[in-house]
Amino acid sequence: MTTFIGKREIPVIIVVILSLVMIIPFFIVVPALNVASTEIQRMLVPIAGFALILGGLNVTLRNAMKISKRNKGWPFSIVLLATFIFFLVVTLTPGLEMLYTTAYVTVLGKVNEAIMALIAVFMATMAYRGFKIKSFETCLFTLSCLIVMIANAPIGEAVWAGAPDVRNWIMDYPNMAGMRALNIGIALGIIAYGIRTMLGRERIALGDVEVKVKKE
Amino acid sequence: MNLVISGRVADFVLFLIFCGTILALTLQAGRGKRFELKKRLPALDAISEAIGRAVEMGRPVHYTPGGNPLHGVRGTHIQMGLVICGHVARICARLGAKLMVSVATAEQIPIAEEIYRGAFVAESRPEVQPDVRFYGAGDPSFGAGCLGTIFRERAAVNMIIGGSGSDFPIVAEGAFRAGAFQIGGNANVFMIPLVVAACDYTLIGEELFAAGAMLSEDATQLAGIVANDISKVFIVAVILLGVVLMTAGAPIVLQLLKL
Amino acid sequence: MNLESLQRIDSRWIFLAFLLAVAIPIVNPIGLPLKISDNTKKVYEAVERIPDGGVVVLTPDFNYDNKGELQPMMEAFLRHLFLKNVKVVSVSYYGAASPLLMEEAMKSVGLEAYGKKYGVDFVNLGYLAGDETAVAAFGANVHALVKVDYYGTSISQLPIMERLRTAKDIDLEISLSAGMNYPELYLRQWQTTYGTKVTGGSVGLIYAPLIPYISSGQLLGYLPSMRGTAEYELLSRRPASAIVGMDSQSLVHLVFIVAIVICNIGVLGSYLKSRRGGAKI
Amino acid sequence: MTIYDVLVSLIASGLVLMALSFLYRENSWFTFAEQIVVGGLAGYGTAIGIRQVYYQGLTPIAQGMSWYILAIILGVLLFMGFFKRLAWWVRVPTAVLIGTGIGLNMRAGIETQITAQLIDTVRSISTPSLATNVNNLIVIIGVCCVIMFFFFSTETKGALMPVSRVGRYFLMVALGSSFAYAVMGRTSLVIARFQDLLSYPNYYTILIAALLILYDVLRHRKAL
Repeated sequence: MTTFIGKREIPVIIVVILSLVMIIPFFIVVPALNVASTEIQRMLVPIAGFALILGGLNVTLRNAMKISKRNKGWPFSIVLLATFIFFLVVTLTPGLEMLYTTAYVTVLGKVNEAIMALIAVFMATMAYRGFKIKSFETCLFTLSCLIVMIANAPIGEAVWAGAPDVRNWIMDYPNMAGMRALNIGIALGIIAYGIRTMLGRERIALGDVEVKVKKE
Repeated sequence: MNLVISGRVADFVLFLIFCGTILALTLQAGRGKRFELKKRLPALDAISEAIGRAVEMGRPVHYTPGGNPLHGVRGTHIQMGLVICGHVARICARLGAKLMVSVATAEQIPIAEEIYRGAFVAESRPEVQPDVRFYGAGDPSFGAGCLGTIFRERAAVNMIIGGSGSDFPIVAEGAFRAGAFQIGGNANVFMIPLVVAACDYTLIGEELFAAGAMLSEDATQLAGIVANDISKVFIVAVILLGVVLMTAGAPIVLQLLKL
Repeated sequence: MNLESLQRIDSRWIFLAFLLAVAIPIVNPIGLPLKISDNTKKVYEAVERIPDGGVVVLTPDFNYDNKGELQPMMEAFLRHLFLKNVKVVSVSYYGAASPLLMEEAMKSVGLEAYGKKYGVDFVNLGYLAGDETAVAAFGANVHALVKVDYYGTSISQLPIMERLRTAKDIDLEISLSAGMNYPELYLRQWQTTYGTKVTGGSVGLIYAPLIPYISSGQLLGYLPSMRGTAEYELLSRRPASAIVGMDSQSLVHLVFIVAIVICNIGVLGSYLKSRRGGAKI
Repeated sequence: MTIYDVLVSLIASGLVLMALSFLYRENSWFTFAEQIVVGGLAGYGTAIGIRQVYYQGLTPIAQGMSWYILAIILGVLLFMGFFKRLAWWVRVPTAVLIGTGIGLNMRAGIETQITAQLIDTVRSISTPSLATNVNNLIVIIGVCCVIMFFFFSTETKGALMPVSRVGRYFLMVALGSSFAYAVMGRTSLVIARFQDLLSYPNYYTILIAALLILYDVLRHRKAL
């Protein structure tokens, strides 16, 4: 234990104070802390706003660098920068609401949805590669997935009338039991991690990479 | 006068028990008691192995802690992702691998750069500039950006450890197509099934939180994991006791938990 | 034939099968049968049981990422609600994009087609920042929290808002949610305090964890994703995009099932080969 | 439909197809769409960030809530990463975010993830209905075994071995069935996209895309 408060302890002290301010009013009646915890959460909004600006700066700088160095694929960076400026201006300038709606809702919204749609398609190959029966465990993994899929497909009920009942049973009992225990474990893990950080033992997330890494 | 908010008495007592166990064991470890974990997580051994292979192939390593705000509902998952990122960065620095870190939310950028720089400095390679990439706020742009990066840079290893959300399948598929070895870690119950289906090695649920302590090999951190094991035995005991009493017609434990 | 190679089909064939399974029923609807579940009936009855002239709060808590799943659901609810004599108040706690989605839904449903008027039968209050605190404040006193609607009109000029002062006045809360905490927010803030009835629907990903709330009766049924929407459209006899989508859903699930089965035939193939050859896998 | 609408619609569906073209193979069209999405969302995000700082950071200060100056200072500290000698200071705002996150996660975890779950797990196995008894028993065994599966401090052998194994079985069933539920939701997004793509005038773009892919397939076949 260090006896003095150095530069390295400042982040840890901040973490301790803030997490206690969040936790204590959740359990104990302390009106003042309650107000403080909601107020702090509201104050995080402008901080997150600054972070978003920083993000924009990061993206533009990296791509500007790419263009100036004529790195591979630099013309694409011009496209990116143009889109960036266009959306920045259109969103902020008053009086451009029509253009904003067209650009954001009609065009960008649809492309976003298309990227999200890729997820579903990729899940097909993920299922194709991931559900290989090689042991009893993978057999359970695959079979439970297949049964629930058959029951979820509208056509499945026409083929096997009992499928929804089996699915409901799986979801209500074994699935719930498994998920519940996972949740309990995760909550315990979070508590352990939180205390580790509050005691100043786990400092990597605070930017301090000075722990012993195991040797091969 | 009520001191503890009504309806949260049981929560508070349980919270104190769990925290107390962890604190007690951590103090013991601080006094020099050794704690050892017997169970190995294969995914952790796979990390340095995979990075070694990436160096042999001369291809980069891609790491992402996933996309959620640090202070949000799954903030600790991301923080854990950053912690493991620190360990991964050190291994990369030691073995001489090129590391790319993609972050999904903007407030992770500065701290990820700090961790990246710190890890390379700690392994006496201060000349390496942090390679932290950000692709705009939002799952679609993060997914698309990651996909492009992994594919164009031909990453040999892809690690998605932390709290990735719906962008996970896109990143995982991109990595598969680029022929990358995948290590996934997640504590988001909705995403764990996909992680298990897609990755070669996985850290699911509590394993994610234990992994940081295991990688550090710090006795005081390991003590927390051991303490959690004691808490688990306690929880199972509470459940079993409750069930026995309930079956005998006395729902005492249930009433206590609802306090 | 070499069964083993079935494990290594080029993923592009799977993508193609997937896309065809989606596209064919859209061009040429098949009309596969659909059984209506009790859960959907519960939601339908909850809406049917709203008293004449009652107030419904509809909360679209999703954005463009989940539009495909929840927009048809929102439209199905609106079509059903406008057939009845109820006041619909739309407000979102999720994000700035949600009111825009509401606007789009109104465009496709058409307020005039049902003889309803904006400000009298329907109002869009836009997005309220602050998550749980905002939900609690809205429940305690709507007029203290909200001053203007989405279009900047003062709510004192909107006759519909005279009917809605606190969460006690809400006859039914319909939550369309892309995140698990949203229905929980309304249960915690409105139901426990004011006894508000809560129903709605969510994306498929978060549906399973909500099942306990349905079985305990806190949620009056809850629609899972497009499947629930299709059943709801069928029940309210207003078929729209979700029913057409259900054919695609069926075929897509079939593609998944066939892909998994084919891969496992491949696994069986390599197992048989290793037994015949005496080599280890 | 006016010409303007048709044009906007064609641009949107063109970009959608470019994004989907990754399914065929990595190509420049996809990279183009990717840059548009990244640039667009980054620009939009920056605009939102400026608005957040203005309305939720500077406006409260103007209204007399002077403690919001602290939030502004913390926000500015995030930019210190650009200056090598001051880079250390980014840890301060990050610590604020991390501290809040830890506090919120710990308190949410204990209530929703532990106590509420325990309450529902403590069930009677002597109800009049045999089926309920069996099902309740399954839940109890499942929860206990999966909890013990995540046990790190001792080796899984002896009495712990069967418990841990049963826990693993339960976990596998749970994960498999959850996967199936995720499929249903995500597919709706593809369906919505295609309903859009297959309507007037967007199907013309599909035709063009199909021709491009066909050309690419034939070209590569010749090369083989």
